[in-house]
Amino acid sequence: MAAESKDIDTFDEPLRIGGHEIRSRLILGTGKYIDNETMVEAITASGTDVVTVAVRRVDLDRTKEEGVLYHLDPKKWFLLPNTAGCYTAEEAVRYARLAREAGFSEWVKLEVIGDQETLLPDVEGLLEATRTLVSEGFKVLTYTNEDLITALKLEDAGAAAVMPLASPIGSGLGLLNPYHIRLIKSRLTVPIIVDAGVGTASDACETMEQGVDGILMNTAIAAAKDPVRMALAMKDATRAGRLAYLAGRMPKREQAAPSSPTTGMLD
Amino acid sequence: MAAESKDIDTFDEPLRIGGHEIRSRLILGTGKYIDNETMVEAITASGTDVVTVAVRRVDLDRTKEEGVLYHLDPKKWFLLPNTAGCYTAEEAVRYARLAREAGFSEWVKLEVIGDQETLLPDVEGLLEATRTLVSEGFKVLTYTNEDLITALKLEDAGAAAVMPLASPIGSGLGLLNPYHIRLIKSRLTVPIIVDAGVGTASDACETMEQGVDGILMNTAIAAAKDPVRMALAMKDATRAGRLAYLAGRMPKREQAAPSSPTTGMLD
Amino acid sequence: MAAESKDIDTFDEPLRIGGHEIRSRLILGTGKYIDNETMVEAITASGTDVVTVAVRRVDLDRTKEEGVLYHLDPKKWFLLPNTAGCYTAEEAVRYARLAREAGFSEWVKLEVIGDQETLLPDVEGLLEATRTLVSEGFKVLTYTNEDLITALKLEDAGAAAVMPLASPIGSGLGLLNPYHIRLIKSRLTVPIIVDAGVGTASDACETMEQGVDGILMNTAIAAAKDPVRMALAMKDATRAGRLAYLAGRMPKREQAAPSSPTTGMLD
Amino acid sequence: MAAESKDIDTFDEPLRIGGHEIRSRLILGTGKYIDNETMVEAITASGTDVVTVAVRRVDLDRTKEEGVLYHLDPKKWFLLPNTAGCYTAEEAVRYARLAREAGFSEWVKLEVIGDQETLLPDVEGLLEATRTLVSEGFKVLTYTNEDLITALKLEDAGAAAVMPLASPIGSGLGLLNPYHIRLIKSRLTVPIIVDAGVGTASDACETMEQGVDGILMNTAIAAAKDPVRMALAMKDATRAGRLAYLAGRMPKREQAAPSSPTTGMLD
Amino acid sequence: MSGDDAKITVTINGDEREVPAGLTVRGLLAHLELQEGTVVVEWNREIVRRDRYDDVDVTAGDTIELVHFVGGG
Amino acid sequence: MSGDDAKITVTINGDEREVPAGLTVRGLLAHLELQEGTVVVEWNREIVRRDRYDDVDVTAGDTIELVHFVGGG
Amino acid sequence: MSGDDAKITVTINGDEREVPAGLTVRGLLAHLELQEGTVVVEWNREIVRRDRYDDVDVTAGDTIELVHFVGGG
Amino acid sequence: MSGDDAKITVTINGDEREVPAGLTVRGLLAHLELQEGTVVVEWNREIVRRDRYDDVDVTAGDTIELVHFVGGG
Repeated sequence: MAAESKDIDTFDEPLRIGGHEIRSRLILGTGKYIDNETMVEAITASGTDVVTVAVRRVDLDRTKEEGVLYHLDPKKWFLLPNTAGCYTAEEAVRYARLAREAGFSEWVKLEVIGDQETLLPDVEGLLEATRTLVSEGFKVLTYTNEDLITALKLEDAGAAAVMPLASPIGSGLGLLNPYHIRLIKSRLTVPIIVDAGVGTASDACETMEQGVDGILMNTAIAAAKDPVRMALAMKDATRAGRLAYLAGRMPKREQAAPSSPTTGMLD
Repeated sequence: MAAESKDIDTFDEPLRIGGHEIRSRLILGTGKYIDNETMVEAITASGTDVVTVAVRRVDLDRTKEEGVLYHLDPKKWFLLPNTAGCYTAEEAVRYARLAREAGFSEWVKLEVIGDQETLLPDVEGLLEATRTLVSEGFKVLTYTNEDLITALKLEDAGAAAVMPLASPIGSGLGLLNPYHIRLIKSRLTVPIIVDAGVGTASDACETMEQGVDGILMNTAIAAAKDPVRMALAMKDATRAGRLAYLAGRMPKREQAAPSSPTTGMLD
Repeated sequence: MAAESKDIDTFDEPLRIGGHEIRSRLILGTGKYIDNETMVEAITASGTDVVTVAVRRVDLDRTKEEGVLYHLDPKKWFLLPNTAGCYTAEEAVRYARLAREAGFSEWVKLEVIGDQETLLPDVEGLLEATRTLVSEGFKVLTYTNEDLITALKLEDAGAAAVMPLASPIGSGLGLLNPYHIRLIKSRLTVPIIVDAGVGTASDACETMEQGVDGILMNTAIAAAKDPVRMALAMKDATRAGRLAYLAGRMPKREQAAPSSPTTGMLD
Repeated sequence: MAAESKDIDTFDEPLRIGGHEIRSRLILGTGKYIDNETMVEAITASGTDVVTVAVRRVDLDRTKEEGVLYHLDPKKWFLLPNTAGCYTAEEAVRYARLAREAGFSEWVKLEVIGDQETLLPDVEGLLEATRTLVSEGFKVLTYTNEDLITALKLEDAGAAAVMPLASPIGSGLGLLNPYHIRLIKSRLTVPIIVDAGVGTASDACETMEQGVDGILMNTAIAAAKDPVRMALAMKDATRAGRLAYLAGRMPKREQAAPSSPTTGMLD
Repeated sequence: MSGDDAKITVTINGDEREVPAGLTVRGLLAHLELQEGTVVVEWNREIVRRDRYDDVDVTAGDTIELVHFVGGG
Repeated sequence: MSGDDAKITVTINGDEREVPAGLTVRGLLAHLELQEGTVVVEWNREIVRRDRYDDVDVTAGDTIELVHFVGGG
Repeated sequence: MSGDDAKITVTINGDEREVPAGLTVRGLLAHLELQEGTVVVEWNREIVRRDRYDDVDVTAGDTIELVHFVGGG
Repeated sequence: MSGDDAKITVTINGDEREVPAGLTVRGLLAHLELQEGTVVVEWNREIVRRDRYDDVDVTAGDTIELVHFVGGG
């Protein structure tokens, strides 16, 4: 991995969220894998430093193996609990507090869902929950929609990162609205991490080319025919998009321009 | 690079053109760089195995340093001469013969240009030149447009690879017509290498996701603000697109689908 | 216009908002025209029944000609006052009350802007102002963003119509997010009128093809080189998109299908 | 129709092909309709002046009703015979001669198909057939692909109009390559009529906005759920796109710009 | 001496103006040569219905907004 | 016996058919009950103008194509 | 007879369960064979810190939620 | 007087040049200080293989193209 590290060190700086430093700009969810072995292999291949987890009841009647901690070493990956499935600010706050109690950190990926069919966020609930959690010392990464105004309010409310969606959770429709994502990035100072909707590598690459700080994805890898190979593709694509953004692309031209000299031709 | 090689060996097979095996699916042009140092550094960063060169008159009045062989070691990179700037089959054949005489190989990237402003190919000239060169034992990689019918005829004519454009040479407009590129790939058996028009990393990634065998680019790297960083981005993007194609992307859904369990929620 | 009317009667039904019936599905703004003559000519050419107007201070020092009522006959067009330029719910409510006092109707196009640079709406302010105005008996047409959750809440709050944007006011970027517009249309029962962002005729046509009930535009016509001709184009495009939606488009096919018989060919 | 005519006369000039003048810029095919009544009704609703027909063997065993002339009055519509189904220049020339013998005109829509699956044209065959037919006094409207170079050669060969495809015949994929269509329009002097691939009204509108002179379609109307309503939509969309092109669209802006005055606000 | 030419200062549309003392709202509109039909009057933040134009007196220090419809989108 | 009912075999639109001997092209069209105006005749690969329908005799072994316009795009 | 086998009914993760009387939270986790490290305890809507597991008694009618981390996006 | 300094005119890469008489292709390359390995020689439209550099004489009026590889895409 020496070559890899050198690349990063030379060509990009780490992503900083709150005090935290993350080397990979790709964050992965841990849901929906056919089995835990595939999940761990894919997460490893992706080179991610941070994975999200959900808070759910212990199943008292099933084997204890189900807990994700039996498969993910908290020393190897930073575990970021989410509040997925919460439909009110109060509910989300309750889940966040329970997650913090597990004792890994005060970080939380905040979701307040507004509609079961689309899983789109309820921005009023997001703002209320963000204010509450920030006042309790949480570092809040907020999943939100593409609305700049809401994003600005979330930053004012103290969110550590704002995470607009590319398209609905699990849809794989890709970056539906690059304009608004660029807009949010251009106006906020906290890190912007695009969360949800990426379906394939070019979606991740194009998303990073908008200048955002990172991407969070789950289904695109877990539901690929070959999750491990797709994880590797996403690792490359995320870095490619980031480097292309930093490199500064060539200008588009409506006319062609030769790549070979037009002089020195034979008679 | 150990990790890299392992990845390739595990996750993709080399590209085969004619008898030749190529590990990187990215082919680079060597034109339009601000200086030779940047060119060599970018080519090295890209991980490419093959670079194209043009055939031009020696400038008898200038320093002999201009020849590209003073900068590119033929042992490190396979030199693929082109017939850029040729407007007739006869002219292209003449350049190809001169290129072969330089003694590196019988390979040639065939261009027969139909129009100075757009540098779009003249398909009648391409077919004539391909037939002639193949009969003389050349291995012909033909730059062409997105037309399936012409591509099929070029394959019949014995082309070793068919290279449809993504968009006009040097335009950076990206993959204008994915449908026709997929169509060509689905109907031909020789390798399909998309040549010209890629402007940034996501263009390369999206292009490889169509299932094509490789990409040839020049301006996207040479004219980037930071060519070396862009070369690295293109290396990652090309591999990402290839791996995503092989991995098999998730299906797109108009509805959302949760990434976290919907059961086990608290009361 | 006989033919025209017949078409409408035969091929589409009028748009109903609240109790009101509107024959044309195109609503026009009256701002930014080079002169009042062009405005009236364009509005006439567009075939619209409803035009929006703003509430502003009388200029006591300038000619009284500036009032839009000197140019637009309220008997010919339904005047829909807006609250453009308002940044809080309270301010918007104040403008709405003044507008109603002008005595034309209790209808208002509600805007609560959240940011001066993008003119994107403040959804919290929108919800508050909608609730207040509805309780005062206003018929509220609410300009909002593409967020389904906010749209659902606006409907619950009693909005007579919900008006998501195609892209930012005056940008002419067209329909950036057809997916979310379709989503809103599929989930709400009140009329959906896409407001802002349409730049040219095909934008209007594509927007109506999403199944929405109408379009409101201003700059696309006022800032066209030839506003009257563009107004006619928008009239046709809006109707074309509506009729195409009602007609039910052919299915897309990746393969070709001949339009002429494949039998009866000569030997 | 008085209003209609006035619009056209005021806002657009007729389309001129060879000596011929056509008022509608929409040309319709007559294939694939569920029945002849629907065909005639749709053609009438579309306002077209020209319809294409195919040349096929008389069915000696079936009722004589099948001939399209029993349904289409050549005095009402200009009948444009095509060479659909021909795979060689020789075959196409044979069909063209038979069509001319029917005695309506020397006009022919030339097709030389290169592949049964995609129905894409064989450009070598097109050029050969165009030269032959022009030398025999035909007025040749040539169906071709998006290749500028071929289009230029067809013009040189004497084609009365060049008809590049939007996407494959019967696919309904819409305008896959606006860039190349604009390119062809910008470089040729004969009329450019986009032929094949349009699927719905916004496709027609967007196509005309590229500045082309007309559109030829068949399946988009014949295979719509309600062909007559779609025909009306296509009539409006074609005219809308044409007028928008002539009107000159507003410039796109990344920033918003208010439509209402920013001055005269209350304290 | 008579009070006919007595003046008071009020704020109209954000600017301080001298107007004759003793005007009603209707009188003010006449004084400003504004056609009643097209203008809406807000007097000290309170909308004045047309049928009350004669009942409302303009007094020193009042804040009055006079608005109408202009072109807007 | 008379030749009135003599038959010859010709290929019309790809199928072999028996038709009365001694027909001209015009006679053939009448025999097939085809309305002249809408049909074009190709006789042994050569187009027959309407004004020559009486001059061209249909003889055994001829290959004849009878075409017209049908709906097409 | 002794109270050793006395039972109380509590609601755990939404289901009513009988558990031995007189358990602390720590005792309850042991009874349920749950490894402390990975579980978080909410007792009557109030989170119980690990260091208070011995101080909190489980009594009849308590509502207890036992949660942990599972895979999620 | 000797022919040593005799000159002939040939066209090289499109320009007329005076070169010493009696040169072979190899001699010409040496005269032009070109390194053989990197240059390809076309002599009167015919490619000269490296192994024939000594056999081909450069004579007055010859048209010679000397090409090599340069950067190109």
